[in-house]
Amino acid sequence: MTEIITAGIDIGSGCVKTVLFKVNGSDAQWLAKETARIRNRDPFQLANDSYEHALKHAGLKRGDVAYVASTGDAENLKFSTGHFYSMTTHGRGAIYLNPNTRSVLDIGALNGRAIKVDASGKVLSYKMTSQCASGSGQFLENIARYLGIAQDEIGSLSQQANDPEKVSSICAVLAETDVINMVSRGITAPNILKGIHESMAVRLAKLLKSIGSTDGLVLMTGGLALDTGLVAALNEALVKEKVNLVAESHPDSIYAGAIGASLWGAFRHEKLTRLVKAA
Amino acid sequence: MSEAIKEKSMLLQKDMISRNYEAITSKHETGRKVASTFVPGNLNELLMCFDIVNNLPEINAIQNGMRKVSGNYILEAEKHGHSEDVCTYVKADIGMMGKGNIAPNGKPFPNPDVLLLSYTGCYTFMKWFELLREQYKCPTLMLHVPYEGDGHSTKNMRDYIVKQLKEVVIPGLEQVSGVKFDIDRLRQYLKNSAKAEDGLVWCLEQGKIKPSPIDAYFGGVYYIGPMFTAFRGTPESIVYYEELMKEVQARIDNKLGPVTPDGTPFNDQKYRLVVEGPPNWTNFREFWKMFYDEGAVVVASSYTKVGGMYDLGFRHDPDHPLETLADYCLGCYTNRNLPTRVDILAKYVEEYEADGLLINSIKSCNSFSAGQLMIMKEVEKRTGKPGAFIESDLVDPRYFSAANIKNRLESYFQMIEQKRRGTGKAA
Amino acid sequence: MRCFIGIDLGSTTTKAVVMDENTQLLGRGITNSRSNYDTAAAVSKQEALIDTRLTLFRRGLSAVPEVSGKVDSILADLERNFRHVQFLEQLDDLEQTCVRNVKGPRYVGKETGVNTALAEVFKQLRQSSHALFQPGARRKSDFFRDLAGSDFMQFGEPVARDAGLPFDLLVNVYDKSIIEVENRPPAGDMEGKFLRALEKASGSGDIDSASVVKPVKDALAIPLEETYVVGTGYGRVRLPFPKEHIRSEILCHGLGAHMMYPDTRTVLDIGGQDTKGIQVDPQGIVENFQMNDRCAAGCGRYLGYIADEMNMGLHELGPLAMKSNKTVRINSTCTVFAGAELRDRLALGEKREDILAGLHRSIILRAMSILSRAGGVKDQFTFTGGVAKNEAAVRELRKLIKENYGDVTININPDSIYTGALGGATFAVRAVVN
Amino acid sequence: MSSTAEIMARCQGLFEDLNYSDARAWKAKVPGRKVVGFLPVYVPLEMVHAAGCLPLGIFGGGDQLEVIHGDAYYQSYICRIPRSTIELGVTGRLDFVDGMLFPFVCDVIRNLSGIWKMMFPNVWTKFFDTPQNFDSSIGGTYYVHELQELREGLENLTGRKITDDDLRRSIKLYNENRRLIREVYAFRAREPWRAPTSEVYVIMRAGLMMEVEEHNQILRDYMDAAAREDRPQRDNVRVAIYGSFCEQPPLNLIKSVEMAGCYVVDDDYSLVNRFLTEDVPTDGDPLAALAETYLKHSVETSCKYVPKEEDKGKFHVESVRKSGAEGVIYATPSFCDPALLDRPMIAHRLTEAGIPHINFKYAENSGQMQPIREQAGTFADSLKLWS
Ligand SMILES: Nc1ncnc2c1ncn2[C@@H]1O[C@H](COP(=O)(O)OP(=O)(O)O)[C@@H](O)[C@H]1O
Ligand SMILES: Nc1ncnc2c1ncn2[C@@H]1O[C@H](COP(=O)(O)OP(=O)(O)O)[C@@H](O)[C@H]1O
Ligand code: SF4
Ligand code: SF4
Ligand code: SF4
Repeated sequence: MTEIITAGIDIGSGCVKTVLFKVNGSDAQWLAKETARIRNRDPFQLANDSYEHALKHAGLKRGDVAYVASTGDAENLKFSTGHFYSMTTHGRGAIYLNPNTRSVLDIGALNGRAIKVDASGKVLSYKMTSQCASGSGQFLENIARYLGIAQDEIGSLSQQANDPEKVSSICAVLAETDVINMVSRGITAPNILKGIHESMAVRLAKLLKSIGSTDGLVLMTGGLALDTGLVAALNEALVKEKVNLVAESHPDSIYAGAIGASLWGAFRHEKLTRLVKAA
Repeated sequence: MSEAIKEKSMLLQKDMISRNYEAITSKHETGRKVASTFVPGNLNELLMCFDIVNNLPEINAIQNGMRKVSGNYILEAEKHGHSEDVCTYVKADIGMMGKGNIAPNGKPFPNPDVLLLSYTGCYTFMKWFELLREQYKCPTLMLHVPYEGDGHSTKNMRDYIVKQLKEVVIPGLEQVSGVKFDIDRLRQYLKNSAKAEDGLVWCLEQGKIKPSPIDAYFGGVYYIGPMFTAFRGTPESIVYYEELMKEVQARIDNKLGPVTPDGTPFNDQKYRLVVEGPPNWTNFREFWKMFYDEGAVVVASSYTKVGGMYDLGFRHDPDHPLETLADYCLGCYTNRNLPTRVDILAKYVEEYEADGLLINSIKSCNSFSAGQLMIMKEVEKRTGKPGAFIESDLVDPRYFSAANIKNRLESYFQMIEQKRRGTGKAA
Repeated sequence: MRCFIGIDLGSTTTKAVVMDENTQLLGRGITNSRSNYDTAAAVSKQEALIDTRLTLFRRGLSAVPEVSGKVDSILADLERNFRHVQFLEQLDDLEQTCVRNVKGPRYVGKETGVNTALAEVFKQLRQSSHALFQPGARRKSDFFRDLAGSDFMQFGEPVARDAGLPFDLLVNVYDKSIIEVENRPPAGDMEGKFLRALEKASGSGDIDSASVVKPVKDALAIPLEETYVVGTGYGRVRLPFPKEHIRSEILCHGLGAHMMYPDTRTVLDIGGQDTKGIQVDPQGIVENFQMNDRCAAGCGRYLGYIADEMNMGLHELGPLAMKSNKTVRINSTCTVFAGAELRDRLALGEKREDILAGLHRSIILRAMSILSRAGGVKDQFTFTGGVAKNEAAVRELRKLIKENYGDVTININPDSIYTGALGGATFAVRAVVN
Repeated sequence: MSSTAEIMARCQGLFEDLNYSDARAWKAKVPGRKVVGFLPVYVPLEMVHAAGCLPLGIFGGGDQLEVIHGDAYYQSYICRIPRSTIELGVTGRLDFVDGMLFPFVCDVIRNLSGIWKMMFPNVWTKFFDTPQNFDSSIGGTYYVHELQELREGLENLTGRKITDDDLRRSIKLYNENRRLIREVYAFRAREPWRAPTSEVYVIMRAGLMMEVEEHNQILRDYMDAAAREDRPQRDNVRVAIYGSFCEQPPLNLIKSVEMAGCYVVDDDYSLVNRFLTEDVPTDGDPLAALAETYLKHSVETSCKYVPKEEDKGKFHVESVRKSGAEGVIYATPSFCDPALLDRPMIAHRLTEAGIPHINFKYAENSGQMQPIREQAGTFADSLKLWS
């Protein structure tokens, strides 16, 4: 076994995430991590800059990296060695972050994904939410802004709710109007947020069930993993569903895709080297 | 519908339904066989010939919708891989199984002994029973009823159905039940049917009177109950329709409108509507209220014809028992092609002197819904009366948006009102 | 004098129109509905009454020989100054609210820093406000939220950077406070504000105070009596009026369009979250209508998302799209996914203006379907609602109408956003006068 | 001998042409010629051919048609194909079509036949029902009569009789067509890099818009050319796509799936030319032959009843084995009841057979391919990394 350096770059719709790993067989050491919000910038340029940044931080040069693995919307990233698709990488990344993970919920700005994995990070089944943006991260973000609440406050506020208000509309746009109505009826922000969390949680629980997840740990990855209110609402929904699933988050959840890419990159690199040797 | 005020006919019907559920859920004690089958094209008289009890999954879905449990059943089915896009009757049924398959009387549903797939007017029925068959692994008898694509049935279609009845359905039912088929028994039941059918038609036609003594949609779903379900051909259904006729006659004599769930007669009828499409069940009362609060009464509807178009003259005919069953299946409302549906609705608007056609378009139901916008256009064109279009679902509460429907209904009624007053003097 | 008021409580904006008993239009007012509905109704009404005063001033001034030929500019000055006074007042309120909101765990230890930064930002805001209300200045929006907001972001970022503070802290305190401020109707005392504005305007030299002050004061003295108010629009059920004062928005739009263009037969209204196609008869009576169903794809808010995504004002989208001469085909019109679609296309190397043109076309295509569903387009055709202000949308609409329905007179009124309110006010007059 | 590029140019041109110029030209060439359109999934094309008409496949408007009027006829929760078909009609693109056949697929297409009757009263419009009873004496008898009705309808349209010999000749040509198509499919399953599905699909679609004789030649030429050309083999996985038998996905979707690392080695796209899996006998009564082949040797698809529970999905499992697919993508049009109601049952059967599968939905005008690439890509990843 030789020691190699691999990079994982995850271009999402909201941010670019970059990590560097030193991998030796099954041993992986995390060297650097970077996030950059895209905010109307060119994501590929941003990925390039982030990558440079991460290398500098780790004291490495481009030439030191054996495999640059991209994931997310990065099939066209010029300097990547190979591309893995999001659900492949989120599964692996989640296992790295918490080896007990059996299902992954990746909730980004627009799409939600549920992935069932085994202990090695192998994807057993998965499903993405549909083309309609109801219950997406973007929607929550809009509402929070409207309510004047910062993203990192959402979670704790939601958990202060005493009488969550149901959001009835399916459409994210009409739901916004619902929420505006609620404000004018004097419903408090915690109750509104919790209401949204609950409706999202029901959908997510359904998504989990549809991929056949019935027990074990669900690791939340992606941008909304840090929303403690959503995690709490999801756990309540799972209890109500009487399934033996527990949802958790991880402080580095947002990197799951990039981590997974980096680690699969190492796996692939090794396989390729073996093939070359054999040839 | 617990606190609703009930008339005698409604109590009779309620009793019939609960006795049927009793019969179904007690099949292990009584040893009777149970068939699942559908409303449109149901062969109740035939099942009776084999002493088979009739369980109708659509009716269960309706019951669950009204009891507000269908939403959960649908979610349950979706969790098991059913798409959000498909018919919610199917999902409510499958989901109910997933949740223990409890009948409205609180007892568990027994597995059916036979699935009688006599499907007419809707393609989904076929898939529905393929799905149930996968669960129950019980014998499934398919009766394919061809669609009247050219607006009429043909001899070939009729022969095809009769042949299936003779060679597939009847032998199949004999085998399941162990009872030998007796065509004279069938004739007797068909005679009962025809009598009850006369009663139903008479009641529905009273919508022509002003004020209308019936509501042919919200009330109509009760009036058709026995005829469309497990009671066609029974003596009880004759009694039911006699009672119903008496009630309607009494209202006519006193110039009263139909009784609303609040228990008051609905006399102040400002708008007369013809309605196309099934109702929403999850919010049935709220939905109805939106109409009578605004003074709108439904004088004719197509939904009350899904289980047979008796008002156009068809009656079960004891002299041609199998042929009459074939004709019955072919003639159900949704088995008629779109031009025929337009003819029927336009005729209703005219004969019942309605202010216009209202379409309640059901997300679930392609059989009804695909083409309804064309139907509306055509009926408007033919009758010169304005149409309106609302959207909801049968048993999926997620698709009932009260504000949206109310908005459209109000706009529609205000529009009719404004038009009536002629120049824009309306306020 | 007797005033008849129509209020259209839309999903994004609330509009009010004031009429006299002869259905002569006196004033219009608009505000955004992103606040409590009672407030939105009150604010728009107040705005319409302010506008009514301006109309009355005009009437008064037109009788003054000394100012003949100068009335327009005098009124414009007066209004600008009035708006500026109002703006500064709200800015003060916003600053105080912001300061009050600097609390909670996120600000611990940073209070002074944030407060200093806020003071600096507001100083700059006040300064820049002069430019905003200069004669001929183009404002991004009519609403305080948008005006103050975009400048706040613009000034805030460098200020925060210089102070070594995370910019998010400032954004957050702004987001919190703007709602509170929006939910407080601007203080009354219109007369006082007009007088101050008058002083300011005459201070600037080009107003002959003696001949102007008296007619203005006279006009201010006329009592405006709210004789009858009719409410309509999406939020109408929540309006603080009895049921008989409420009309369906469809009827109001039909009648409003008829009031503007008596020969109108087909009306298209694209609002924030719904699109309506309406047919009216020669009396303005609605004959048929269709609106979008439970999905808000392709409505006005769609453009709002796009504008946010591109960091642009709503007013700027149309002009940019007009620069395109190649249209990119966009098929998904989910409002929320609009941003993603935009990014997707940018990533594929398409030009911003071409994508924008495609997005505008897809909105109009949807509207065309609704029109088709409502029975097609008849002569004359009137386009109303907020999106009618967007020239790129209008261009596509004209093209498609011509292709599908031939030569049809197309009416687009710069004030078409008030159509519903206008219809409402007309109903109000009819309720009392007839 | 033509190259694949030349063949593709011809087929692509037909496939993209929403004005059907080729079919128009065919009709104009000989006075009195008639064109008969048909919708998915199955109609006996040999009957139309025997009548001397051009059977023209009308499979929706794809992603290039701007649908304005079509939407006026359909609610948002109904699939796309009927609305784009109406758009084609309303905009005059089908004004040269003399007859329209609406096969038994589902209630949407069924009702569309009624709309067509009302909208275009001068077009001969027929709802064509196929039996769901597969007993020769019951369903067969019924079907022979239906075929006879179809024959008479066509005779009425053209004003000339269709003899049994006419029919036999046409059946022969279509037997040849089906045989060649089976060969192309087998060729692709063997060497998918030589015959990418984005090409095969277009050839099949174009074939439904030209005379069968020309299509037969094209199929032969394509196999020759593709076998000769050197195309790089990629490290892709082999998948079968099912569920797409009616409304067709945009070509971009097929390309996206291939780009995401999948070779498509079997599919149920535009099924009509593979609906009958064996040759139709050319001796005896041709109607009986057509009927019997339909009853006994036709594919399993969501619009056909499967009489025995244990047979459900068997066809799919066998096709997967035969084509050597490693997994199944069940890709359905949104709001397609037949395909979506079948989905759980087929999924169970695939799972029982140990065949990995995923599903997603599309519309004929889907624009966003990112989620498609992601799902297909993850599927490819997972087959590559772990199987
Ligand atoms: N602390 C947080 N609490 C709640 N939501 C958050 C938080 N941080 C990020 N988000 C949300 O996460 C989303 C972005 O997540 P990400 O997984 O990066 O998505 P993508 O991969 O699509 O870019 C945004 O919608 C953002 O609003
Ligand atoms: N100046 C403008 N330029 C372009 N679009 C505008 C402008 N003003 C408003 N809009 C559009 O109009 C929409 C609001 O229209 P409006 O008729 O007020 O809707 P509602 O009645 O639902 O509030 C906004 O979502 C926006 O897209
Ligand atoms: S319902 Fe709303 S969120 Fe869904 S597609 Fe339509 S606009 Fe988008
Ligand atoms: S589609 Fe309609 S007719 Fe068919 S089963 Fe569903 S609700 Fe009944
Ligand atoms: S796509 Fe599906 S639902 Fe639509 S017409 Fe075809 S078979 Fe029917």
